[in-house]
Amino acid sequence: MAEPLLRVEGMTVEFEASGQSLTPVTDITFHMERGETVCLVGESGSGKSVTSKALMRLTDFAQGRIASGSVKLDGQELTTLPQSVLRAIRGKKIAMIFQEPMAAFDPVYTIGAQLTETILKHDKKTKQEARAHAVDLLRRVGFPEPELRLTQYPNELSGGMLQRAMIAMALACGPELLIADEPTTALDVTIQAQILRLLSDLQTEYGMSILLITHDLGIAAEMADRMIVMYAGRIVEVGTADRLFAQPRHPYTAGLLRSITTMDSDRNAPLYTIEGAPPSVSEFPSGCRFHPRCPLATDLCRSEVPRLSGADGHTAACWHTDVLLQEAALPAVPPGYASESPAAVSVSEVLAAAEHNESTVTGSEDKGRAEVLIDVRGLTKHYAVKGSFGRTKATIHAVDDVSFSIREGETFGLVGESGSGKSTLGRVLIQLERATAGQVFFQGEELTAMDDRRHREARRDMQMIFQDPYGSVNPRWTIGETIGEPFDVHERLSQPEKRRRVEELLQAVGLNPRWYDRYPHEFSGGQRQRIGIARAIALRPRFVLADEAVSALDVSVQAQIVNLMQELQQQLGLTYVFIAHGLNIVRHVSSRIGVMYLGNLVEVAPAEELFRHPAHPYTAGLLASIPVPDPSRKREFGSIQGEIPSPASPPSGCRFHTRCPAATARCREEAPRLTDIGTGHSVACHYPL
Amino acid sequence: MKAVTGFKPLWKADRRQRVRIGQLGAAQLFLGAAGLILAFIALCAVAPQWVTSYSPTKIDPTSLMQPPGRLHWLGTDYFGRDVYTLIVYGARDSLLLGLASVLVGGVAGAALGTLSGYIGGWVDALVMRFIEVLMTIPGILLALAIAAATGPSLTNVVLAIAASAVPRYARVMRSQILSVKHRHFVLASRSIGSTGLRIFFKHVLPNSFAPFLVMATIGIGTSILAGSGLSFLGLGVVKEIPDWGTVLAQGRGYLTVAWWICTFPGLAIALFVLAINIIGDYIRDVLDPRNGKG
Amino acid sequence: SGGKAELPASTAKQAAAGAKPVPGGELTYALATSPDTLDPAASGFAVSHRVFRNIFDSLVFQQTDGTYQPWLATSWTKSDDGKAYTFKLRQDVKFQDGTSFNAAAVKANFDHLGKVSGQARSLLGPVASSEVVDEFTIRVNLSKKFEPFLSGLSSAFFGISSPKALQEFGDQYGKHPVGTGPFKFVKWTENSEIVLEKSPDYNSPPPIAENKGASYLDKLTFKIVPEEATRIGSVQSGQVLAGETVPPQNIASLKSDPKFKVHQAITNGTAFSLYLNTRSETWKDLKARQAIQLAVDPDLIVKTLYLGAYPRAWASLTPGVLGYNASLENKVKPDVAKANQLLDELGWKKGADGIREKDGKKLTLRYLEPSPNREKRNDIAVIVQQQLKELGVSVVLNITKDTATPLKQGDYDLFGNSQVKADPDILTNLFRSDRSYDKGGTNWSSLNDPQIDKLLDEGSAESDPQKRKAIYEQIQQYLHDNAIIIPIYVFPYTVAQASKVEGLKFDLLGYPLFYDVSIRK
Amino acid sequence: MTGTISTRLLTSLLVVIGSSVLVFIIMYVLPGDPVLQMLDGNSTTPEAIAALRHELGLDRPFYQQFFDYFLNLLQGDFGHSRINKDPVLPKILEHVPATLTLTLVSTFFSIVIGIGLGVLSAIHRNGVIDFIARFVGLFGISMPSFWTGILLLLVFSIQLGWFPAMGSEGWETLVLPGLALGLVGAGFIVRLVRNTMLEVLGEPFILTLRAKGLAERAVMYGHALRNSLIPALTMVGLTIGELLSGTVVIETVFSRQGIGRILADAIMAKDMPVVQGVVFFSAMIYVGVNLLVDLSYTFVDPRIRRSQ
Ligand SMILES: Nc1ncnc2c1ncn2[C@@H]1O[C@H](COP(=O)(O)OP(=O)(O)OP(=O)(O)O)[C@@H](O)[C@H]1O
Ligand SMILES: Nc1ncnc2c1ncn2[C@@H]1O[C@H](COP(=O)(O)OP(=O)(O)OP(=O)(O)O)[C@@H](O)[C@H]1O
Ligand SMILES: [Mg+2]
Ligand SMILES: [Mg+2]
Repeated sequence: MAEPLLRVEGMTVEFEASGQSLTPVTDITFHMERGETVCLVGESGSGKSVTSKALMRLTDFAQGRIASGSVKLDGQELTTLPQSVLRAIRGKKIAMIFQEPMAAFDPVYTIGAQLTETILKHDKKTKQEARAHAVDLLRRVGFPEPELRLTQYPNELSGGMLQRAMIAMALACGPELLIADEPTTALDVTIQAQILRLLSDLQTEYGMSILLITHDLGIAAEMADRMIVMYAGRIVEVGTADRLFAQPRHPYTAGLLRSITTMDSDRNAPLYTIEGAPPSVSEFPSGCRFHPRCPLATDLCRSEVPRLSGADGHTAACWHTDVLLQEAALPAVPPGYASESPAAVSVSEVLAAAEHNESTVTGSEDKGRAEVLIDVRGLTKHYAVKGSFGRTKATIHAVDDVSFSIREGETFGLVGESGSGKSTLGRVLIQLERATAGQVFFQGEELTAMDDRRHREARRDMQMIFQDPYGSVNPRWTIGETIGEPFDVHERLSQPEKRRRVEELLQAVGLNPRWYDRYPHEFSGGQRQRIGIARAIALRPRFVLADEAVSALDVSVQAQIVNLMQELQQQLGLTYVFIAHGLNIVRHVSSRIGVMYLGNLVEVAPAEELFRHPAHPYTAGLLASIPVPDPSRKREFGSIQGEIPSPASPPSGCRFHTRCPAATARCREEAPRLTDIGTGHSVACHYPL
Repeated sequence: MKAVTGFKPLWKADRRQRVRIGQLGAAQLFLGAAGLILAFIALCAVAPQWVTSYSPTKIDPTSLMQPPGRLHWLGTDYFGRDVYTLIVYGARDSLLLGLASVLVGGVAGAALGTLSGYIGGWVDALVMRFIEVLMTIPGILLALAIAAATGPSLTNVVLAIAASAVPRYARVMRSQILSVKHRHFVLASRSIGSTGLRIFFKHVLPNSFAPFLVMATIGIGTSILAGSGLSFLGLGVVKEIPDWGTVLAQGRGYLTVAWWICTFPGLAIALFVLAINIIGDYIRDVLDPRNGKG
Repeated sequence: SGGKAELPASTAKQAAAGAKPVPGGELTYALATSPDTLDPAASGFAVSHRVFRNIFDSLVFQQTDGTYQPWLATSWTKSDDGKAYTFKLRQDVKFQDGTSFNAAAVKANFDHLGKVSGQARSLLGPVASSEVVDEFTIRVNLSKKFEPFLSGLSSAFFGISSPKALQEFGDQYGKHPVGTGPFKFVKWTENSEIVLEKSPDYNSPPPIAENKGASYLDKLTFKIVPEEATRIGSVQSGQVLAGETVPPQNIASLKSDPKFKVHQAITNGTAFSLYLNTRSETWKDLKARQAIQLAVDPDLIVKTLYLGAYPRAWASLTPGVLGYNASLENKVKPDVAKANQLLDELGWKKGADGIREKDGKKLTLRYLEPSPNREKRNDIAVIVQQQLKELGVSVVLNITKDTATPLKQGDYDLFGNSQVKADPDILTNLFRSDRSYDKGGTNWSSLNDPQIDKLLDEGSAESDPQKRKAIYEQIQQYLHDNAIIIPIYVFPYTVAQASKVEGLKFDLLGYPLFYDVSIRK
Repeated sequence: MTGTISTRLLTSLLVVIGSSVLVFIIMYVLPGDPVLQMLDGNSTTPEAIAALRHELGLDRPFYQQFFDYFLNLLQGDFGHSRINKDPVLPKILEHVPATLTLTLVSTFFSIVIGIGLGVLSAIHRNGVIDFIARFVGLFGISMPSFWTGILLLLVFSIQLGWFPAMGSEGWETLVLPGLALGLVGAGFIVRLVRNTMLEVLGEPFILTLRAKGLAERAVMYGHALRNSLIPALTMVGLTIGELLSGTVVIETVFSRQGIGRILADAIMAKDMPVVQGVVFFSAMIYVGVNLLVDLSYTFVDPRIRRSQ
C-alpha cells in the first residue's frame, strides 16, 4: 500500500499559558489518502480546529506545541521542521479555509493584493503573472467580474463572495491537502450549498485531498468519503460515511446522529438529546471521556481509556461497541450524569409550585381553540440610511407590507435567508422598534398606538429570547440578578421573595438554583441560553419571540433547548415566534411557518404542508439547499443561484424574480400578493408550484 | 466550558489564567511592588513625619546642594533641605493634585461623554462641539482664567488641569457608551420593559467604565506633570512644601551642578505613575467578573 | 583647569593685553529676556537698554563716577533758573540711514517722547518744550528745575533716533530702529534673535571708548535664551560667545575654567528690597514693621540663594548712586527676640499653631511677588516665609504673573522690587505720595508723608551734589528708621564669556558696552 | 464622501467660532488691567493712562468691543497687539511655521518611537523587550517635557555638540525639541499600539496569513501593524491640539520661536488681540489636523473609505 498523503500518529497538542498547560487534543491518529474527502465532526470545543491547526503547526503561534506524536505529509515529518521550512509548505502544499470569511481577510488590503501575496510567496512569478493567475482563480470559483473584484476590499464583498475568494486563495498554489475549517457555518443555507458544490467540483478538478471540519452531520453526509468523530480532544470513531451513519460504533456518534432533526423526524416527540454538556479542556474526565454522559458507561469506562479498534477501516474507541451494536436503540433518557446540573426536574412540578400568584394559565388543552393572539396588518419597517446634514441617502426596505396572524399557543416559524427581514419583523412585532407603517394587535389591543409607558407595561406579556447567549446577558451581573431583573422592573418584590422566584425559574430551565450568584462567564453556551429563557419567562408572558435562539448552540445542546422551550410552551401556554435559519429545527418546533424574502412574506403554511408542498419557488429552493444527513441520499445541491439583492433597492415586481428559475416578464413588473391556496396555505407568487 | 472558535485573543487568555492561577509570576511581582510603592506614597501623604526625621522647610545654608550620601540619601537642595524629605512631604500635594484633578476632570468629562453618547442626537452634537471648542482653548489660558477667578492656589491648579482634561475623558466615555448601548444585553433589558434610566445606570454605565479607568490612571500622572508645566511657566503655586512637579520645575536650573534635586522627584513621579498604572490595570481586571473569579 | 598644551597660557595673556584688537567676527550674546521694542523712548526694560546702547548714541555720557561728558552734544549750558538747557551738537554725524544728525533731529526725538510711554519720559522729567536754535544748537525748556535731567539724557532710553525713520515707520518704529550708534539694526526675529551689524562710517564714539572708528565686530547678535540651563550651556559649549545673568550656582565653575571669563557689574539704582505696605491694616504700625525688619535675615538669604555672589544691600539706593547712605551699613542685625517682643507689645499673642493672633485675627503677611522666579526672588519669599514663621507671622505667598491687580487694589502687605537708574531721583517715583500704582507710579509702600514729598522735590531741584547727597541720605535714613523697606541684595549683572572675547565693558548702570569688544582669533 | 467633508468643514467652522467667542469672554473676564500692566510703573500720568485706555478701546462696553472685534475679524482684520502695536496676523504667520514644524516633527517622533516600541512590545509580549519598551513609554509620560528637554540639551548639545541648543532655523534645531516633545506622545502611543496590536494579532485573519506561509515580518509589519494604526492616528489627532499650546515649554527651553510662546506672553500681558489670533489659528490647525486624520483613516482603512 502506498504511503498516504497525510499520516498522523498519536498527535497530542498542548497549550502553555502562564505556567499552566492545557491539552485540548490527545493522541490523534488518522490518515488521509490522495483525492479523499475526510470530514472531522464533533461538538464545539472537541478539538477539531486545534487538530487542523496543529497539522500546519499553526498552533506554534498560539503558544501551543505538538507534545508528542508525528505528522507526516508525503512521508515528510512536519513536527520537527523549523518554521522557515514550514512556511514553504503552508499555502503551497497544505492550504486552509476558515470559518468566517469576513474575519479571515485582512480588511485593509484588496482581495487582489492578498491573493497575489500568496502566489508571489510560493511561486516564482512576476507580478503580472501572479495577477493573471489571480484573475483566473477568481473566475474558477465563480466570480462574474474577476478583474473588478481584485481591486475590492473585503468589506465590499458579501460573505459568499468572500468564501469563494478564500477558496481561490487556498487553491492559489495548487495544494495537495486542503483543510476547510467550518467553511460554511457563517453562511446562508443557499450560499452554503453553492460553496459545498464548488468544493466538490474543485476537488475532482484538482485531485486534492480535503479535510473538511464541520459540526453539521448533514454536510458531512453529503461530502465525506470517510469521517472522523472527535469528542473532548480524542477521536472516538473513524469510518466511511456510509458505515458510520448506518451503524455507529460509538455511543457518542450514535447520540449525535439521533439528536439531528431531519425533515422526516417526528414533530410530536421531543428531540433526542445527549444530556449534559461537553467537558471543558481543563477538566477532561478520566478513562473514556464520554463516560459521564454515556448510557452504557461502566467502571471500566471510568478508569481505562479505550483505544480505537474495529475492522475494515471502521474503528471506534469504546469498550462497549458490541453492546451498542446489539441494542436496537439507546435508552431514551440516560441515567443521572455526573454533572453539577440537577437531574431534569419536571418543569410542571416547579411551575406548579409557583402557580399561586398566577390566575390564568392557558394549558395545552386550550390549544385547539386557537384564538388569534397577534394580528399583523401591513407591517412595514424602513430604515433611512442617513447621509450628511440628515439627508436620507437610501432607504432600506427591511420589512415591507407584511400581514399575518399568530394564534394563541402556537409556534410560528419564520425562515428566510440572512437579511430577509426576520429579525426586524420580530423587533417591530414586540415593539422594540416602532413600525414605519402598519399595525400590530396583541389580544385585540393595538400595540402600535401605545405610548412608551403602556409599552413597558405590555412587555410583561411579550418577551424575547436572544440569539447570542454570550452577548445578551450583562457580564457584570450574576445570573440571579439577570433573571430577576424583570421582577425589579415590574413587581417590587422583596429580596428573599425575588430570590425564591429566581431559584424556581433556574430549576424550571434545568439550572442549579445554587448557581444564583454565579457570573455568566462561568456557564456554557447552552446554560447561558437557559438563563436567557428563564429571564424571558420570568413574568409569565403570553408571547415569546425567539430570534435565532438556538442558532449559536451545538446540535446536541440545541436539542436540549428546543425540548425545554416546547415543554415550557405546554406548561405555560406560551405562544412563540421562532426565527431560525436551521430549517429542520423550525419544522420541528413550528405549527406554521412563514417564509420571508427581502422584506416580504412570500409564503405561509402549516409546517408539514410547507415542507411537503412548497408553493413558492424560493421556498422550494431553500428546502433543496438543506444538506441531508444521510449519505445514501446524496444529491446534487440543487439550490438557488446568486445572492440576495440589496434591500436598499429591491428588485421590481416579484422581488425574487432575479433569482427565480421560472421568472417571467410579469414577475418583473407585477408584485404578487399573498393569496390563500387552501388548507391555511398562502403564497405570493404568480406561478405557484 | 466556553466554546472557542478559532484562536481567542491571546493576551486575554493568559490574563485570565494569570489571575485564576494566582501563582507568583512576574505580573504578581509587579503588582506587589506597585502595591508597596503606593502604600509607601500613601504613608508619606498621611504621616510624612514617620518616614523621615528631617524637616521639609528648615533652611540650612551649611548643607547646600550636597550630593546623595549617608546623611542625605538623595542629597540636599539649594535651600539645604533634604531631597528625600522634600519628596516625602511633597507626596501629599502631589497626590492631591493628581487625584483631585482626575476626579474633577474625570467626573465632569465622564458626565459629558455619557450624556453625549447615551442621549445622542442633537445633545450629542452640541456636547461634542463644546468639547472640541474646549480642546482648542489652550491649557494655560484656562489655567489663568481659573486662577484669576479665585486667586492662585492648589485648588485652581487642580481645576485648570481638570478643565483641560475634560475633553479627553468625555471622548473616551462617549465612545465606550456608544459601543455598549447597542449590546444585546441592553436590548434584552429594554425588552423586559426597563426604563431608559434603569438601563443606563444598571447596564450601560457599569460596562463602560473600564477604558475610562485606564485613562484615569494615566491621567493622574499627567496631572502631576501638568502642575509642573504650570510651575515652569510661572503659573504654579509656590508653597512652603512644594509638590514633586514644582520641585522638578524649580530645580531644573541646577541640573548641571546638582542633578539630584530634580531627578529624584522625577523618579518619584515615574514610579508613582507606573504603580498607578499597574494597579489600575489590576483593578480593571478585578472589577470585571470574567477575570475576578472562576 | 590647566592651559592648552600647544598654546602656553602666558602667550595668550600677552596677546590679550598687548596686541591691538583684531577687527572682524561676530559676537553672539545670549539675553535672558526679550526686549519689548527697539524704540528707545517707548521702552522701560533693562534688556532693551542693552540692545539700544549699540544702535543709539546719546547727547551726553555719564561716567562711572557720576559726572557727565560730551557725546553727541559737544557742550551745554544750563540757564540760571535751571529750567533751560542749551546743547551744541556735533556737526559731522550721520544716522545709519544717511540722515544728518542736527538740532532738528534732536527736537524730533523730544517730540516723539510725547507719543509713546516708556521710561524716557520720567527720566527726563518736566520737559516742556525744545527749540532749534540753529542747525546744530538746541534748547530744551523744563517746566521746573530738574537736576536728574542730564542723567536722563545720558540714558539709552533717550538714544537719538533718526527723524526720518521715526516719521517713516510711525507706530512700527520699534521694529525698525535707526540711530547714530556703532551698530545698525538688521533684523529682529521675535523670541529668537536680534541681529545688528557694524556701521562702517561710525564716528561718534562715547568718551570712554578706546576704539575711535567703526566697531571691531562685524556683527552683533543677541540671542534670546530665557532658559538658564540653555543659556549657560550654550556659552559653555561655545554656541554663543557670551551670555548674561549667570545663576550663582554656575559662577564658581565658570570662573575656574580658563576658557571662560565672568564679569559681575553692579547695576545701580535701588537695591532689591521688600516694600512694606504702610497702608495695610496690620502693618501700618511701626512696631509691627520693625519686627519684620528684625526677623528677616538678608545675610542668610544672600548666602543661601546667591552663594555669596550677590552683595547684601543695606539701603534703598545702591552704593554706586549719588546719595548712597553708607552709614546704614551693618545697622540692623537680626534679633528675633526683640522682634517677638515688639509684636507682644502690640498684643499679638502666639496661638496653638505658633501663629500670633489678636482679636481672633491671625497675624498674616501677604507677600506679593511677580512670577517667574527671576533672580531667585520667589525663593527669597520662601525663605522669608520660614524666617517669619518663627516670629509667629503667617506669610501668605502670592506669587503671580498678574501683580497689577493686587497692586492696584492694595491687596498686599509686602512687595519686592528693584530698579535701575543712575540718579537718586529714582526715589521720587518710589516714595512720593502721588506716585501710587494706579496713577502710574511705583510707591509700593503707599508712603504718604509730606516731609518725604518735600525732601524728594528738593532733591530733584538741588544742583549742588553735596546738598543733594545729604537730602537722599536723609530719605534713606527715614526709610530705615520707619522700617518702610527691607533691602536685601544688590544685583550684579553677571556675564559669562569665552576668554577670546575681549574688551567687554560696563557702564555706570551695569549695562554692557560692545563697541570696544573684539574677538581674538 | 463630499457630503461628509462639507459637514465636517461646517462643524469645524462652528468650533473655530465657538472657541473664538469663548476666548474673547475669558480674556474679558480675566482680571488685571492691561494698561497698568503695559506701563508697569513707568511713572506716567493718570491722563496718559486714560488716553491709552481709550486708544485701545478698553473704555467701551463689552458688547461693543465684542462686536467690533468680530466685525473686524470678518474682514480679515485680526487687529494689533496692544503691547507693541504689531499687526497680529503677520506676527502669527511669522511664528506659525516654527510651531507647526516642531509639532510635526514631534508627532513624527511620537509615531516612530511610539509605534516602534509598541510593535516590539506586542511582538515580544511579556518578554524582556516588552518590559523595557513599556517602561520607556511610561517614562515618557512620567517626566515633564522640560526635564527631558534639558537633559537632551545637556547631553546632545552641550556635551556632545551634535545639535544646536537653540534657535529655530534649520532642521538641526528641530531634532532635540522634537524628541523631547515627541517622547511624551510616544508614551501614549506605545500603550495604545501594544494593545491594538495584540488585539489584531488575535484576529482570525492573522491566522490566514500564517496559513498562507507568509513570513513573520510580513505578518507583523505588512498586516498587523497597518491594522493597528487607526487608534494611534486618532490619538495623534487629539494630542496635536494639546501640542500646539503645549509647545510653549519646549519652545522656551530651546529658545525657539513659536506661537506657544507668543500665546503665553500675550496671555500674561492680557494682549487680547494676540491671544485671540493665536487661538484662532491653533483652533484652525487643530480642526484641520483632525480633518486630515479622519481623511487619513480612509487611506489606512478602506472600510471607512468606501462606506462613506
Ligand atoms: N490558543 C489556545 N490556548 C489555549 N487553549 C486553546 C487554544 N486554542 C484552543 N484552545 C482550547 O482547545 C479546545 C478545542 O478548541 P477547538 O477550537 O479545536 O474546538 P473546535 O472543535 O474547533 O470547536 P468549534 O466547533 O467551536 O470550532 C477548546 O476548549 C479551546 O478552549
Ligand atoms: N437598524 C438598522 N438600520 C439600518 N438597516 C437595518 C437595521 N436593522 C436591519 N437593517 C437592515 O434590514 C435588513 C433586514 O435585516 P434583518 O436583521 O431583519 O434580517 P434577518 O432576516 O434577521 O437576517 P439574519 O438572518 O442575518 O439575522 C438588512 O438588510 C439589514 O441590513
Ligand atoms: Mg473550530
Ligand atoms: Mg436576524
